Amino acid sequence: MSLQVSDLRVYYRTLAGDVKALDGVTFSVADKEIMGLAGESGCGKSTLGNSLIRLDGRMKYISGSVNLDGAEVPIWDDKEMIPFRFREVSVVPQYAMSAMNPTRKIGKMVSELTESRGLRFREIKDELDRRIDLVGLDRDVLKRYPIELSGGMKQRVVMVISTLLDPSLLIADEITSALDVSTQRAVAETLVSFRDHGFVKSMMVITHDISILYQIADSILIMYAGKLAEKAATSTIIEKPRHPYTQMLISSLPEVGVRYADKKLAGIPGSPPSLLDPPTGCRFRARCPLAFSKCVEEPPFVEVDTDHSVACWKVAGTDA
Amino acid sequence: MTAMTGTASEKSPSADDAGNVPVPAAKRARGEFLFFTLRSKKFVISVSILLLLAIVAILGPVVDSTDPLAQEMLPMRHPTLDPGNWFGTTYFGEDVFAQFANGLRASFFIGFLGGGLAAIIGMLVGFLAGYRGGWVDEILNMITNIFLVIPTLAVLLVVTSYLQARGVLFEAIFIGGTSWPWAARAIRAQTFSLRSRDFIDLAKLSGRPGWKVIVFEIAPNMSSYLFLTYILLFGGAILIAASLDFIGLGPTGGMSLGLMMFNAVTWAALQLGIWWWFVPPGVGIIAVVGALYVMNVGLDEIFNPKLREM
Amino acid sequence: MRRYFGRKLFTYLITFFVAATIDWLIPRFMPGDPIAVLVTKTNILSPTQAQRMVEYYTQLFGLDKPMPVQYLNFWTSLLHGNLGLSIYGNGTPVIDMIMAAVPYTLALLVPAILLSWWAGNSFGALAARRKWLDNTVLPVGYILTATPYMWLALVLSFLLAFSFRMFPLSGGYGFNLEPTLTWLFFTDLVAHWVLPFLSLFLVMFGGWAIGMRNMIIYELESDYSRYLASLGAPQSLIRKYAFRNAMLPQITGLALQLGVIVAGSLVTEIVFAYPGLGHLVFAAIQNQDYFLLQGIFLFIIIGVLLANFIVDIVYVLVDPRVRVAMRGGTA
Amino acid sequence: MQLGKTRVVALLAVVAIAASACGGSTATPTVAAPGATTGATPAPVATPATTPAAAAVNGTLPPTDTTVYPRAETLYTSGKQWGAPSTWNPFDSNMAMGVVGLQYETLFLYDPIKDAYTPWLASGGSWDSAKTTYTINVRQGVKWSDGTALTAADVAFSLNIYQNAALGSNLFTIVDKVVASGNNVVVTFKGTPAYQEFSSALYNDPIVPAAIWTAKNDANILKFLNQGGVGSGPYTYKTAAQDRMVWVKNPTWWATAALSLTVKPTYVVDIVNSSNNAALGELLSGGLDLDNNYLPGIAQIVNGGYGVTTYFAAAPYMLGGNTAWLVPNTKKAPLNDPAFRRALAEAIDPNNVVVKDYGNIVAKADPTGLLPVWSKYIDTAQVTSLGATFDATKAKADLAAAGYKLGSDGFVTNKDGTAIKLNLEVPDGWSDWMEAETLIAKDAAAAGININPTHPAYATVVNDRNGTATAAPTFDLVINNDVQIGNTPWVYYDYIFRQPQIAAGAARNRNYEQYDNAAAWALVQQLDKTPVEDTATMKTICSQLQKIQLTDEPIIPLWYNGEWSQVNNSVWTNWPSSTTNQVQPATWNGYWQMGAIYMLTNLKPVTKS
Repeated sequence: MSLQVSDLRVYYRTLAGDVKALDGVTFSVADKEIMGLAGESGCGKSTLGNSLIRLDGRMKYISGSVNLDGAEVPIWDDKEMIPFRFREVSVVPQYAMSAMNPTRKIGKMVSELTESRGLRFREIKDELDRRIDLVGLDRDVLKRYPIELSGGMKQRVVMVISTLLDPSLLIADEITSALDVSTQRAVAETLVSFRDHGFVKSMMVITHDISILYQIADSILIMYAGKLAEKAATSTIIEKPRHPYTQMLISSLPEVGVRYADKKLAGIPGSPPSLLDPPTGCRFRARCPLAFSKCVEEPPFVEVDTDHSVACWKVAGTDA
Repeated sequence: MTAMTGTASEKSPSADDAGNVPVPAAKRARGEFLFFTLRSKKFVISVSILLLLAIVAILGPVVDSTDPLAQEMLPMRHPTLDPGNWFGTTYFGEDVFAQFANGLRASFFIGFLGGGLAAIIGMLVGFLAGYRGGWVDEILNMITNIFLVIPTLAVLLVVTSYLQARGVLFEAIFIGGTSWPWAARAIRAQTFSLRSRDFIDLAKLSGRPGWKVIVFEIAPNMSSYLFLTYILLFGGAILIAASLDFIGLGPTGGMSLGLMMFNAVTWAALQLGIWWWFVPPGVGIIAVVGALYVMNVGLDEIFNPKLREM
Repeated sequence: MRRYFGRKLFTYLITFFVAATIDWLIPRFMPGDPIAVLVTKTNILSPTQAQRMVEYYTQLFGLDKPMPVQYLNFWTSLLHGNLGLSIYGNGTPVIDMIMAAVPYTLALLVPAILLSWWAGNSFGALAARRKWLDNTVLPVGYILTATPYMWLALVLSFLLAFSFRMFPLSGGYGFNLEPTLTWLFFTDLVAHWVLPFLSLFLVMFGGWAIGMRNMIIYELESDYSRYLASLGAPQSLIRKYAFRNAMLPQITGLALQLGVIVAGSLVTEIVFAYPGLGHLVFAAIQNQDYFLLQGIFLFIIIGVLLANFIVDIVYVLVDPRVRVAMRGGTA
Repeated sequence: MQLGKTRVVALLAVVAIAASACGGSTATPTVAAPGATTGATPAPVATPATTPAAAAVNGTLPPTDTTVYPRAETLYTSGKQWGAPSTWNPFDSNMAMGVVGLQYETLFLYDPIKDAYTPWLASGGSWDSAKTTYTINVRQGVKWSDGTALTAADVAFSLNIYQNAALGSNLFTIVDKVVASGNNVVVTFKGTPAYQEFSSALYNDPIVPAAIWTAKNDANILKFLNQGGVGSGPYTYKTAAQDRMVWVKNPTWWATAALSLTVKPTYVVDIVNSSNNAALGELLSGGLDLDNNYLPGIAQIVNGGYGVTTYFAAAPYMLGGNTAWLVPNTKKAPLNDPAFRRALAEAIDPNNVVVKDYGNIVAKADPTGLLPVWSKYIDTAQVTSLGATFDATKAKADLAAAGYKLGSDGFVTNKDGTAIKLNLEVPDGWSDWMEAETLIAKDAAAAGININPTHPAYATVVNDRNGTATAAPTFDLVINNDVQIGNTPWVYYDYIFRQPQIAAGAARNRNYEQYDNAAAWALVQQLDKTPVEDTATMKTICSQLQKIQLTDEPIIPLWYNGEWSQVNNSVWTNWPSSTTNQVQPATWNGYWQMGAIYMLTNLKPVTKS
């Protein structure tokens, strides 16, 4: 068991009040597992990704624990987190295009970064070069400035940098959304190869784009309105999803390869509830065709099958 | 104004979405904007200072209607509470408060008009240079440079020597006509970066004439930025006016804060201990310009959530 | 690279040409006859003598020649570093008068600009996102940058020089001294330099500090800062990058502000009767010596252009993006 | 390390000036101060050398050290130099402060207060019985500062030098020959001598060493700057810079032996005029001993216990230095009408200017405009009967009587009914006059005369007043005070009535109002040819001239512009004053030989215990 998240609550401080963006999620990611994390924008998936590595100024840790390789990850304490970042947990941000200091040569930046983490750049250099080769880039990109690189190149460089210290967990946040289809494929494959080379133990791929997950993810975790809806092996989620939301989500994809899931979701009547004061009980019930009286109670996220958990009374009920 | 321009010239304070906060966008925008406008200490304080001064500038001359140049009172009178003498009197027995109120009026006027004119010229040049690029850009750049290096004082000397009397209006126009270059450069840079955005290309492809693209696509997209620029020009104009007045090139006949300062110095207010003649204009200018600059940053933070202190 | 500077140089030359021509027109555009002014000022008793003076000065200043000739002479003599003759210095070469004044102005401006820029930027960077510093440095900065140069100068001179006698009131060095390479003279020189320097420094300092503070906040919120933070980079590194990048616009800001700054030094010198260019401009205006004015302004134009050019070069050196763009352009 | 950087820049800057300033310093070899100096100097933030503290420091220096002038031995003046001292040529009217008076001297002094001529470089002078030739007895034992003797030849040469056309003097339009004979110089004239003009030459024309100037006496004589030249006076050139002119005492000055006169200050430092703020500050803080600038508010300061005094302890505080006239353009309607000018004169109340503008540091002018020093030439009876005095109602009445009807706007119109709007021009920036013109306009308006106060650039005023080669003068009204105090009222009448009109243009400096009156001009010439001792005749002629002036009002006297002079008593005392020693308190050109030199010999150092 590489990553274990239990009952994690992280809220957003806004002027209107606390937005319960992440309201008690519990799941785990196994070694070597690439877990996809999908859902409409605003469902809290990015919040989840961020909170595992760095809570920004507006995020507030409420409760829950994160356990990585048996060690407690103190996500609530920015200072305590520092040793984990980069080494244990790392991220490929959605803004990869602009993630590098425009006025520093890439190599220089990496060396300054690693040195600042108490490492000797010289000792890492060769590995860095090897990985640059691996992602199919010319080694002298390190002697270049970010603006000299194309979007795809930047993307790949950032991936190399983020994984340079072989972190246990890599969070890839919307990394493909800004790219064209062919580059997407390349990037996706790179991720897999990173896992296969053991640069990263396990991975969380956050995306709108289920088709990408279909290509690379071992399992998919569907989130809705700050809570978990369903988690199962990729094939299971695609072929026989159990949660009504997931079903609508998947069925709304005419065929695999369609880009933005949430675009299609216009088809689902209604919109997600405001997370300022979310309704009690199942948060999907307002839009759920199957909703019934029980749904006013909070549905538990229960394993309905091996490695298949769902939060829905109907599903739980039928099996019970 | 010095490096204040640095702020405006380089970064576009265009609002960006504050992370994936699941609150309906429209509501968030409206709500937070208003909320922040009222919550931003910088904005509220500066605006209230400006309002207060504006009230003095507008109502002052009405309440205390004495002609600022009338030498009807006891000369060099200390400020007292009795009406008409709140700020004391000058060496000539002129009512300092009347001068201050009218001077403030003039300064606001100069800032408003001079700053406005500069902003307009700056936009015309900046938009055109940034949008058209090429040789248009080159030429406009050169003109901008020329205006940057010519000691405008020289030009002013020539012009004034032809005018029998020069009013506040003239001063405002002159300042407006000479203080636009940095704004032009800043706006040019902004336009340049906007020009390459998809929606602009779209507009272009849709065959709209250049000026329409500028007016309906580019300008709105940097409206907040333009406004901030205007604020800086507003304050700058007031300071420039003060310097001109101080070397005796200010308005003749009229009254302005700079002119008050100039007179106070010419007639040895400091050495004669008539501090109440010398202090108000200086403090007045500092208050107006300072408040404007603070407002500038306050608004910037409102337009651009990232900048807010959390 | 070469082509880039080539083009810049070219535009600068044209700018200079136009500016200089406008400058040349100043005395010619002035209403009235400078000679008449000069002769009237000396108020000579006998008309015959006045007549002689008129003739003498007319040929001395070469005003008897037709305009185009005067214009050509202007350029030819300019190339020989000759800015013509001063009217109120009756016949002293303008260049001499300027050269006597320039060191004072430079001694005020150069340190004032560099130090205020350096100090302002450092303070601004320090203050950014640091609550209490931000709440102290910032208001002070705003007040300073909103203060008219001469007002601050007057307050300083009244308090520190007139009331408390800590510094001399006016002049470039004690009126009881002659320039010598002695410690006494040197310290006296410094004593006279302090207040004018301070009034310039303080106002500019405020501006830079605020500018930097605002710029650096933009940078600290930028993506690369966030990325570094999520990779656990220490604040020191992040701030270092932010500072470096925030510096660039400040450099441009410096170039854009030179004109304003020069104007500021002029009024400051007037307040302290500091024998620099500002003082000279003042005297020239008082004496309607438009030839001297023309010379001084020409000098200022050259100075500002030069400074701008230097800033351009510096910018290329510090901002890789420009360099890259240039390589792209030249390749 | 950062701080280090800071200091370095600062120091470099200062070194830069130091170097350049040294480079700029002329004449004197820059002697490094003895070690004692270095020891005695205060910390980097030096107290200004002009404060007592620093003065003490400097006082410790041996007086031989040329680089520091001990405060107690130095006189600081300001007011004459409007720009850097640029020429020391005594024949150039732009000469530096003191060139004639401190360095070069004249044959006589003239004291306007006592109306007396004092032999100076001349030991005496006399007319022959026929009053057609004048003999100057050249004082013996006078040495030039280079040690050679001052001879009759020098005097003759110095007067003959005015034949040089480059100087454009009109001395030789009245003088025929100047010849040295023995220790005397004999001057013969063309026809009846113009006594008045000649006598002003006697105390105005400098005497220079022929040995040096013969070579210079050509068309380029004015191009000779004569820095550090050889003179006979109490001071010699020490140094000059952009902002100062420094004179040092001439130890071998002849007058010490001959007249037992000694100038007290070892150094005279004249500071180029700067902003009022700086000047007043220096004066009040004792950095400046004598200031000959117009300083606003001086009355308050004199009474404010700052140790600053003026010639008179009370109003008008200042001696009258010249008369400020309102000059009408008598070639333009309605100003070409004496009746109108008369009404104008009656409409204006100079007291307003005196009190409101100047705070009583000037005095209202006599209707004749003659300065107080010439009061004896004023026919007071005639003035009371004819003189125009302020009386708005009378002005109104006179206008009506003269046929100027009131327009609907309350202003009188021309006889042809057209509106009257007179532009009054004073140069922009002349703050006191700008105040004055507004007050004048107010008064005039009260009497129904529409005056529009304007202040264009100085050059424009000159242009409008003088006209140009192509255009006649265009002004309506200007204020002017060109003619200074002098040895004879003739200068004033020459200024008013000069004929023939000087061609419009730069050289025009007389009769700005363009008033043509042959009779008056004849009288002026007659006055010129009246011996200065013959005051009786002078009076009668003046009386006749005044009659014309008072009835025709070609030019309207307003107030006596002050001989601005304010002094600080903290270092030097016994300044000129109406009570103790009545001598001219000004450092301007021409005032030294009007007795201001006595100011320096009468000064007493304040002995600090």
